[in-house]
Amino acid sequence: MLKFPKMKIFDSMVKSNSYLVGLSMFLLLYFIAFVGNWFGINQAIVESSGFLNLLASSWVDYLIVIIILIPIVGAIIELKYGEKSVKHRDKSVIYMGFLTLVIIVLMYPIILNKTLSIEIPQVFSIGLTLRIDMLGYSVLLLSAFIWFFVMIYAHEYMTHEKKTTRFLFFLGLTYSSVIGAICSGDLLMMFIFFEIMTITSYMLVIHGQNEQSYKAGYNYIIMGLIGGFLILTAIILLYFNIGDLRFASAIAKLNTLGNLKYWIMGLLVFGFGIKAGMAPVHVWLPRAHPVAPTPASALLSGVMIKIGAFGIIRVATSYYFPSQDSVAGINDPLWQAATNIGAIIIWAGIITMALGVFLALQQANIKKMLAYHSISQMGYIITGVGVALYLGYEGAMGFTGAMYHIINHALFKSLLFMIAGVIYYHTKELDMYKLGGLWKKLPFTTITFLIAALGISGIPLLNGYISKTILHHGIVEATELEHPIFFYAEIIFIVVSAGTVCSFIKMFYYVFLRKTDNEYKTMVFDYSSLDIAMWSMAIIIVLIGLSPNFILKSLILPILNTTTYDPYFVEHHIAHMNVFAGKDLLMTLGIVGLGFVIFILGKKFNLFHLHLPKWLSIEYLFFLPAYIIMRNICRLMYGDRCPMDKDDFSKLTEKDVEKIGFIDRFIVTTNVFNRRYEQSIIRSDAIIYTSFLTFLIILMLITKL
Amino acid sequence: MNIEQLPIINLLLFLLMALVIPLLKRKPFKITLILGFIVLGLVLISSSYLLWHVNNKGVIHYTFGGHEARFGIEFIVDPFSALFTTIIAGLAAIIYIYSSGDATEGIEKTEYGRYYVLLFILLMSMFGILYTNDLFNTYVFIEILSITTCAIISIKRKKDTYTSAFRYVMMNELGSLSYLFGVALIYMATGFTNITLISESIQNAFVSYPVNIVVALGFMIIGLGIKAAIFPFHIWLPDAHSAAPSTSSAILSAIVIKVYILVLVKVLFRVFKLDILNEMNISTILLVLAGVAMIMGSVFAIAQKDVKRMLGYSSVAQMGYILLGIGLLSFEGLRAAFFHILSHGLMKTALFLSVGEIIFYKKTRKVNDFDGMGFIMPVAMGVFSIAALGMIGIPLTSGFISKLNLGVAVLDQNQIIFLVILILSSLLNVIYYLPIIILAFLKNEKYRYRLKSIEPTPRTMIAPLVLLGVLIVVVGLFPNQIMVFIEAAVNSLLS
Amino acid sequence: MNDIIVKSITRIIIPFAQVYGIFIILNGHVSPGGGFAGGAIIGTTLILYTLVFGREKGKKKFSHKASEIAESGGIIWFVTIGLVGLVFADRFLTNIDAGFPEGVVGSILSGGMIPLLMIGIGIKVASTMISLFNLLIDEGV
Amino acid sequence: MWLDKIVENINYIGAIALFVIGLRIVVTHSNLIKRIMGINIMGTGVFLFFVAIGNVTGGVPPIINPNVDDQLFINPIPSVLILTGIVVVVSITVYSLSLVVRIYENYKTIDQKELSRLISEENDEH
Repeated sequence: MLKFPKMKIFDSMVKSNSYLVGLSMFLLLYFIAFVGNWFGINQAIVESSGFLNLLASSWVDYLIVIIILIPIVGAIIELKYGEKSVKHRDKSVIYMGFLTLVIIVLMYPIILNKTLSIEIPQVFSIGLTLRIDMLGYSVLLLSAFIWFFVMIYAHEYMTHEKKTTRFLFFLGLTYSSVIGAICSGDLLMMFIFFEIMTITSYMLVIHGQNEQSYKAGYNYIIMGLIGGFLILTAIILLYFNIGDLRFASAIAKLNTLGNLKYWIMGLLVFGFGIKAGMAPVHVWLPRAHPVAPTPASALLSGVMIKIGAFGIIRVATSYYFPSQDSVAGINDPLWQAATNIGAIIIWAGIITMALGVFLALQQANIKKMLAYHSISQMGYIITGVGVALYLGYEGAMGFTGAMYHIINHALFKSLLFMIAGVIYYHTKELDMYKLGGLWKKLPFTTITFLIAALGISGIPLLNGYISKTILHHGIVEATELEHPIFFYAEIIFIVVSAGTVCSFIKMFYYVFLRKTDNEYKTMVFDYSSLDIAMWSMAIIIVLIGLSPNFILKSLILPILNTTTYDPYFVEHHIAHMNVFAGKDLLMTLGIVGLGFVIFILGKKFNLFHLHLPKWLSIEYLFFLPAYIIMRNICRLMYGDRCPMDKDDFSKLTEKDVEKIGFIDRFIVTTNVFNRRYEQSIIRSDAIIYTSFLTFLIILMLITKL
Repeated sequence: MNIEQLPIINLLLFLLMALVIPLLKRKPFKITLILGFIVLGLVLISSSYLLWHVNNKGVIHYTFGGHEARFGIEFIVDPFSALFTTIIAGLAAIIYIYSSGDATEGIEKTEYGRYYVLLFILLMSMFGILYTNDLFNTYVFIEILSITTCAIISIKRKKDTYTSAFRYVMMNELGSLSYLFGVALIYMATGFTNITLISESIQNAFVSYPVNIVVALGFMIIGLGIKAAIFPFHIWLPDAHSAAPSTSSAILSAIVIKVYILVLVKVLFRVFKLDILNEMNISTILLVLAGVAMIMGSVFAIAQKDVKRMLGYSSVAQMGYILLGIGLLSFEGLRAAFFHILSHGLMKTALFLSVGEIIFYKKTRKVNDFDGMGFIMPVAMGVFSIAALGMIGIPLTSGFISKLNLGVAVLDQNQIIFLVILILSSLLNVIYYLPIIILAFLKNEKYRYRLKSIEPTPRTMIAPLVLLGVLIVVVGLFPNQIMVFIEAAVNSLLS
Repeated sequence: MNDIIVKSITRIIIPFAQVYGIFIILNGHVSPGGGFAGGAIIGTTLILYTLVFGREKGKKKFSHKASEIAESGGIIWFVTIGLVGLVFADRFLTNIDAGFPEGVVGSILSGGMIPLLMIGIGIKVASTMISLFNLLIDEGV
Repeated sequence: MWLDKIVENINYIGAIALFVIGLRIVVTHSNLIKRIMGINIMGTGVFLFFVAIGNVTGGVPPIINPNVDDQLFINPIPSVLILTGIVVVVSITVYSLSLVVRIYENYKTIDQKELSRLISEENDEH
């Protein structure tokens, strides 16, 4: 029989934090009541004259600006208090987060009736738009809840870290840019907030300020900026060809562009995909997460990578979808582009989820494992987006699945990261093979872990099950309606789900259940802000799992009504969906069984310590060919005297190639290049002049005569 | 006296200021500084008034001594020259304020007077180049500019400045002679050196003496290419710009090389006109040069250890951007190029000045020594970061608008490959600017606690830096107000 | 150059050469020549003097400061004449229209302001020649 | 026939020959003073070219002689322009020569190759 030791209240702010969380739960309750129309609360609000006046006034649009500005103001106040009082500093952050949450929850009836938008003319000579519609709102609501809980979590967690003021300041700025990216009404605005988010969240990633975090941070910011440049290229192409960057249907104009429209979409998918952790460009993610402080990794995984997926959804369903009134039906040729793009995105998603789960199984570091699971789960979401595009008019199922999974994954993944943070907070250890037996010491954490782990594994009555089932339906539809090849996608989907189950069984076993000598005797069992935040997240996960149709009804159906999907399909297959059908439950049972089998086999045959062959790593795939080509060119030019043979390169073994990374290799190459050629170019000034002059004049004379 | 006198008065003000400085040798140096500032202020006011005037009331033609343009020298103030003289005067005023804060790094006290003499002659010749409507007169001003530039480069009296100044002289003299040879060939074919008159008769000349015109064009492109540091001819630039004192590096990199490329613009669009250029397929040549410059400039910049050399190579790459816009030979291209001249002027000035402040106080030019610099000199490094982000093309800075416009212009001419090069070049910019920012603000925090004991930086050095930082952001946010003038300038070139 | 012949000849030649230089400057507008050529001749005589009698003596005759002032003064003179045109006839460097007397064609006193300009140019060129020479041989400058 | 053409254009041919000779000196010689000379010769070539354009066979200097009517003047403008050009090239020459003096004082050599070897050695030391 487990005996709870006496709980010790750790922190003086626990009380006020508990009140705040209680209030937020009350807000949640209000939200549920409003959607469910308990006691006629819905009518009472919507029909009140105050509400109608508010809707009619133009001031309501400025709510967007307010919710973007609040976190910035909070960050500035926080900076001011930073040196003086820890308590006031953290309070300012938390209260500002709470204020944002309150405003966003109360905005729900307004958004249902009216899309808020503000035009900012003149700026950037194109003009910018801010807009909140239902699609944006659902992500916004999700981010607000998670951010608020993470802020409460961060208050206590960061007491063990240095330079908390700076961390919280950049957290505030990041929050603001995330809200801005969600509220953007055109691609340029979204791009701007994306770039700000890259830079501010960079500060969160390198917070530890050691060699490892610099390396991971450098990787992160370079990848982020590359993504930014890809999006910028797409923006230039779009702006030139369409002349308007607002999120609206542009397929008619895009269709005149031939293959260029696929290039544009490819650039956008890759650009946003870098942030979303899509398969070939995910490399930053598993490096950045383990080094960042836990609140930052919870937010990175919970919110920020979702913004990448949100970007893909936003772009695909606006530019590449026909407008609601112009579409004739499923066979409309306007869907052609979306279908082609969708097929590719589905496979990108499938590869991402398979790769992610495979690599996750190999990890010992908890945070790294969770990071790879984020990649894998993003694969689910991207697959859903792909289905939503691929099926065109009938793609509502994929869309629903993707949106639902965004919400679910954000909840359980940030909870899982918080748990990893708590483990690290108490034990200063993240290697799961060194941990063990924690369930006795951290019983509440174990319970929340079980909830989150069962959620991500897709066990019925918890949230993950619903979205995975919907996504599965989507893939099945793609197989049945369009092309049988997606049958293989379905198989991979099932195997990956089993892998996820296995992975969390493994983590549960090694971290919590297993008996070890290391019992962490000195650990204090306490009750703190960390637990409050985690419990409330767990409660939301369970609530969603218990009433699967609530999210559909409150958030996703209003989105579907504004998009160009078949209303008949939406009405009959989604609005009254029953996810607890026998077939689906049976399949889940199969998946869980398969997961157990994999776990047992893996443990027996030591499959969890596989390492990918060296030649599969990114550095080898991209850099080595480039290096070999350059060296051969050099040999051709200089014969035996080739400087590359004896210069910096030869000092590096193949191991170093792996260690240094692509960018550094490039810099070394330029150094060699520079040393070899700079002085000789400078020395031959007159020769260059003469030869170019002769060459140019002869060329021009040939052209003319 | 009426408004038409303003251009010549601008020139004379600079000239007289340069002449007065040696005569004021005995007086305290402060008087010279204040006088110079008054002169710059007056010129700034008059050139911005001219800008307003030519955009609203029409172009000013000014002939010296009342002689006909055919024999005499003609000054022409149109939206093009008015715009760029204003930009030059503005940037020069900012740099002047900064340099008066006694940060003329490495110059001996006795040389201050000479430095300012050279500075004002430099400004005069640049104004002359922009105002004049005569190819030969342009040559004369170009030579004055070259000599003064060279003197400024070697003003520090150090070993290496002499060699870099010598290299500069050799290269630039080759350029000037090529340009002069081009002028001679045009004069031979048309009988004029006045640009307006040449452009009237160049079509006929192209029919009757095609070889002359073709060779002249070739010589002029190469000659001005050398002076504007287009890639294979950039040889002199990194050494020269790193040898000069920081304030003059700012002027050289941000303004002087731009003036040469503006001469190229004048030659291409005013003298030869689009018909000939299209027939000769000049566009391809310029675009290839630009593409190579954009990539190779950045590649060389990555390898530099000395921060000023790095900025010099970065200028080479940025000249490629400008040449790309010009080489498209279209309205959009020119507009983007002109905007980039402005925005690069702002950003490069900010970069050189902030680096100058760091060099002045910390006596180090190595990139690796910048760790923790953000805590020692927050303002300088802050402005450096803004400008560097602008160079990369992060939104909210003027560099972003340049890239956007260039991208649209490139697409307009269906040269999609150059969009790829543009993006690649931006990525290379990331590789060499970003580590400096990270180094300065995040590494080596042992300086962090010295934050309160910062050395007192003169306000005259801080104010221009802050102003530049603000300008970069404001221009990045509201480019439309400036675009009006730029478009007028482009129209005056293309009509 | 401690040669008595060279010194004596130089002493004799220099006045004549300088007068010749002045003659060329003043006749610039009626015969080939002018400010630049004449100034160059005068400058050469100064260089010759310095070469023959040494730098110390040369500096005594025509000091560094004097050459600096002459250089600035030459240009300022030129600009002033130009400004007269600007004030009286609305154009910089206007000649006859600004009120300069036209004179008799072919005589020294003709051509309006051109002789005046030539004088300025002559002074400037002569002093520049000698200061460039000094620049080359002085280590300190 | 072609001889006539050469004689007619002898000025231009000479000018271009000077230009090429100068360029050759600049390209092939590493002595700094020789390179300056090369630049000077190039400049002379360009000036000769310019002046040759203004030349009129049998013309006289364009100064009005009140006693004679109907004189055939040569075109004065190229000459005037070139006068300016000569001044410019002279000053550039002087300037670069003074630089050579300084370089010699500091490095004790005026050979380009030697110089760049010295400089790169110096850079390696740092």
